[in-house]
Amino acid sequence: MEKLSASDVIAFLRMLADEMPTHKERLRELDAEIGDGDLGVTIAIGMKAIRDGLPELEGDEPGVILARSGMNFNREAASTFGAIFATALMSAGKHVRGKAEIEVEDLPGMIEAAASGVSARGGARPGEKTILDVLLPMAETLEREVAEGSSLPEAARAAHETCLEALEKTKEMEAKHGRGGWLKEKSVGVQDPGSTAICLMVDCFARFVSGGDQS
Amino acid sequence: MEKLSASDVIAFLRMLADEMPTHKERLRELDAEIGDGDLGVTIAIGMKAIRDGLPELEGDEPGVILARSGMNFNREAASTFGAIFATALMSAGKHVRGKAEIEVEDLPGMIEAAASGVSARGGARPGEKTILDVLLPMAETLEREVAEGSSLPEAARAAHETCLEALEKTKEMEAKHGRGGWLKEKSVGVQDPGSTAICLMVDCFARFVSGGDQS
Amino acid sequence: MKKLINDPFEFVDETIEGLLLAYPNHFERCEGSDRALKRADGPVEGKVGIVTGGGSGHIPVFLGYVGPGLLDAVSIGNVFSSPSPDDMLAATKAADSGAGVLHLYGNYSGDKMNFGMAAEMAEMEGIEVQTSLVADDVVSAPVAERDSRRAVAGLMFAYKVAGARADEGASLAEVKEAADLAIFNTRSMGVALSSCTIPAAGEPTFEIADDEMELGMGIHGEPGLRRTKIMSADEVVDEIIANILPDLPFEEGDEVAVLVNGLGATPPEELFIMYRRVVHRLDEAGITIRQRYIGEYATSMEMAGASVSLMKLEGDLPRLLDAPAYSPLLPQWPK
Amino acid sequence: MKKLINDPFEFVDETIEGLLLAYPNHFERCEGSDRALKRADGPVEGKVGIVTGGGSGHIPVFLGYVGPGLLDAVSIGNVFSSPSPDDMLAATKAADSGAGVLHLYGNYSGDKMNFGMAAEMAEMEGIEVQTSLVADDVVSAPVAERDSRRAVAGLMFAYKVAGARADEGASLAEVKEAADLAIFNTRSMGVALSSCTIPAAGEPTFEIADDEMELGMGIHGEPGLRRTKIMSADEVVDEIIANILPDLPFEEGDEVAVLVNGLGATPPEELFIMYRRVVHRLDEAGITIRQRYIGEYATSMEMAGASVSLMKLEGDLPRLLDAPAYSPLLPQWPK
Ligand SMILES: Nc1ncnc2c1ncn2[C@@H]1O[C@H](COP(=O)(O)OP(=O)(O)O)[C@@H](O)[C@H]1O
Ligand SMILES: Nc1ncnc2c1ncn2[C@@H]1O[C@H](COP(=O)(O)OP(=O)(O)O)[C@@H](O)[C@H]1O
Ligand SMILES: [Mg+2]
Ligand SMILES: [Mg+2]
Ligand SMILES: [Mg+2]
Ligand SMILES: [Mg+2]
Repeated sequence: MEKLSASDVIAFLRMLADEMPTHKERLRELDAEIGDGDLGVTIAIGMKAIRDGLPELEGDEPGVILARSGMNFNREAASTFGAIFATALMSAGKHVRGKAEIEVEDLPGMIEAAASGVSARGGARPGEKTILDVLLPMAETLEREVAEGSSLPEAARAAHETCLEALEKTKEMEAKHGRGGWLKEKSVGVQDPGSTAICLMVDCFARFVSGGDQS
Repeated sequence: MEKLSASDVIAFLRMLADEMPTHKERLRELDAEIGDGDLGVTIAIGMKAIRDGLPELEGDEPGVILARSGMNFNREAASTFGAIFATALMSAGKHVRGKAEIEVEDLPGMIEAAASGVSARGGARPGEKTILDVLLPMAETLEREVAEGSSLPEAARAAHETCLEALEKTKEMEAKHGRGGWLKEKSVGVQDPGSTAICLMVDCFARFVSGGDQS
Repeated sequence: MKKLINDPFEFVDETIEGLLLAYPNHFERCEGSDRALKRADGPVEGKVGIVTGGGSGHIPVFLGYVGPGLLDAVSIGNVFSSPSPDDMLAATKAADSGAGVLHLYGNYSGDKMNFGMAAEMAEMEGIEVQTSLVADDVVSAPVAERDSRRAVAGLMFAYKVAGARADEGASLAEVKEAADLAIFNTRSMGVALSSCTIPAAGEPTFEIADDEMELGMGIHGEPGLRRTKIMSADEVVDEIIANILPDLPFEEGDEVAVLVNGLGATPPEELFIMYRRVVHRLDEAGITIRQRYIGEYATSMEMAGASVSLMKLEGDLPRLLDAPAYSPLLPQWPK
Repeated sequence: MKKLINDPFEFVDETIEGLLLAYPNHFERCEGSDRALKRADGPVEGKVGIVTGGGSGHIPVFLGYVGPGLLDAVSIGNVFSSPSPDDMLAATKAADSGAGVLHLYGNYSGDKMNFGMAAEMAEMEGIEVQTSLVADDVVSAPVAERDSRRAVAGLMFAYKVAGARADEGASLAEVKEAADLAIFNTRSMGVALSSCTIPAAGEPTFEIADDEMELGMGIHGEPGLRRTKIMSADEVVDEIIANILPDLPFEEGDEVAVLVNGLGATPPEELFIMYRRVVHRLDEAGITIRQRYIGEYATSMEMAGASVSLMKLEGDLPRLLDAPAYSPLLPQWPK
């Protein structure tokens, strides 16, 4: 797959919505360790909301589909993650406003837009154990991949690899935001639950654009 | 020991009050199975109340010491067992009113008096899984022992043996009173907690009058 | 033992100490007893006194029902054990203003025997005493043996009704009549999901697997109807309603008051989920809910579980339920 | 999971259904939202509206504080998760009678972000919105970082005070000022003995051994100060008081209101035992208790544990605490 049409975006979101709830228990556990244990439930409910909202988005352009799906997630599963994730999707969607297809060249800007939206919404800066810590490295990787002329599947897989490495680094970070922030140094050692969810999504995206489940 | 003077009765009650709380857990368990699990605590608190009341009873006659001790038990550990046990001690005490010493010949009448007091207080009849089911057989045994000219230690040991046999028989009985009564046939199989407590007391008495711990 | 306590044998006395420190204008000790409390403004001249009592571990039962429009004095036993006749007598004297005293308590043999002795003593001292026993738990005995049933959360209805009737200046016989009507018209059944622990016993009263519940269990952990795998809230309510309705019976066209009572650990959210189903079931049966109480009105320490009680509303009962009453240990009366 | 529920994903909606069936004269849905409730008699003409909201699982927090003398509308999230901006907006509109709306809620990032979006939208629709955040838990951050502290049971004081001030006809700025004074003067700390379970998660949020407790745990099971062997009630209170007093600080001669709050499974008896010790400690410190609240004012489902909150009484606070207020989900206000 070299470009994502509106119906590709819908197909991807459907795949994502089917897959993510299977990680509910893992996300619950991570969030229970340094938060309140609701992230698994949030993902399960929010992804169902995205799925339920897709039929109504049939006919919209890719950016709108992403933005609306983010709002759908947070409407049913509002939460810190919900607000952050909705903001990310809305910012990414805005970045491709008016376009009928998403191309590999759009990806770096979309992720950068998501990152700055998230930062504006929640006030987080890099190194504070939030999803920013996977978004920003991915944006860099994607920029390099595009500069090197990589295909969409190649770029997506590279982004996923970066995401995993970045996720690993969140373990050593001390949380400053949300519930983890009350833990201070005790939050060190556990990988960031929200970033874990993002990595699982990027993995799903990489497999989607590679045209099959090759995980 | 052939007779119990007032100070013997006090010494016995002190031994009883020291010993009975060691059976707290066993009595709790039995009562939890067919009741509410408080009998162990009741015995522990009630026996402490008996012990604490003994100094004030110094100088009283045996019957008064018994009756007052029953009231002391139920003042601090009121309960079904408390009311029944206080009634038993008051009735037995009344039976030897005015006597300076308790002799073996007094025992059958004391236990009979206790049994009829208990029956009047709680309305139980033989075979209904209450302490009546150990008191009545003991009264019979004691009568026979006295007729046969047994010594006080002999009679007490015989009473204890009867008590154990009678206790065993309470297993097969269906409770009709107190909390066990709500269990109906489900109360069958478990020995009566209150009768268990009585047996432990009679054992203590038999050892006391035999002049030492020979259990 | 997951408890915030000190010496378990001081549990009851420290509770009373805290209560008296908290509400010195509401509660006072009764003369001559450490285990009996009265309304600080009682006895109320000319009013029939109402006395209750029972084992500790059920707050707001029993002492939480002392107050204006409710009861006058209470005697307090050890956890799950009867108070002593002395304490009951002290409460009875403290409640009496000359108009006589109603002993209103749950049908438990220990309480009955000890209250019986106290009533005899009170009468010897010239106080007229009548007795009404609450016996609302339908699973504890068949309806033909209603007299041997135990009391659970239905106590609340009896207290509220008797207290209001006494407040109206009714005679002892009239107060007892109102209490007896409330008692006769009330039926309850509960379910337990976990055990409670008597502090001084130190061990849970019963064992129950993580996926089990016991239908019909009493508020001291007395075994109930049957042990089953955990059922859904709707299934539990359906079974409770199926047991309660035919027992009185409650019939199409009846008006009732409903009490959905939490035993301790069960959160209010779950009580509302249950109440929802009660409404659906009673709607189907053509029974109208006139008043509802949802919350903790009779607990069993930290037991998880709940009970449903229905009182059929006849005669004075609606008026008496709605009469003003106050105790700092109760939920706000629904308007 | 020891719960009386049906489909765990229907937990919140069935709770709301039950609540609306129970108190139709008290609660109404806000227009356009299934997850926002308002006073049935609101908005009150000319009165500043007060809106709160947050995750489910804490009854009476949050929805139980809607009522006369209290709050006007509430938005309701999933268990332990923020409500959505749409629901918050619906509540804000339903609370507004033209005098503006105070958003008064706990300092949690999810709620803050979502309420932030709702406030923006409300302002675009011409509703004046101010925000006050409750942040009373002293162990969640040092006093220098008070802005990042989380809210626990101290919410009650802020609600009661703000509600009473709005009832007096105060302006939005004045209501916010009263709420902020209550918030500034309130300090809390809790202890957890057992976990709660989010119904849809199905597993307890944290593991804790049978003989352990966690000092300073938050009301969602957020890790606290330290894990220890179970301490006696007196020791726990002593440690809480030692953490709270210097934080404001509360000093000799101060007058305070005290809240001893049960988290769910801890029985009232234990709260009174704790309150007893609070009185002893404050007596020693020369601090006078003017009003006390003992019961379940903010829960964490079936968590065992309790918290102690102190609010220093200054200015209008005593008057506002004593003002009339009503909600069927709260304990009776102590007199
Ligand atoms: N300010 C922030 N900016 C970006 N991401 C954040 C921020 N705060 C929290 N997060 C992310 O949200 C995740 C927690 O989400 P969630 O469980 O919904 O939070 P909570 O239950 O504490 O409201 C964290 O693991 C983190 O990745
Ligand atoms: N009517 C009765 N007559 C004699 N003994 C009785 C009677 N009812 C109960 N008991 C005795 O009391 C014991 C239970 O005592 P206790 O635990 O105090 O009762 P509860 O906790 O049910 O009030 C029973 O095992 C039985 O031996
Ligand atoms: Mg979380
Ligand atoms: Mg018992
Ligand atoms: Mg008992
Ligand atoms: Mg959360």
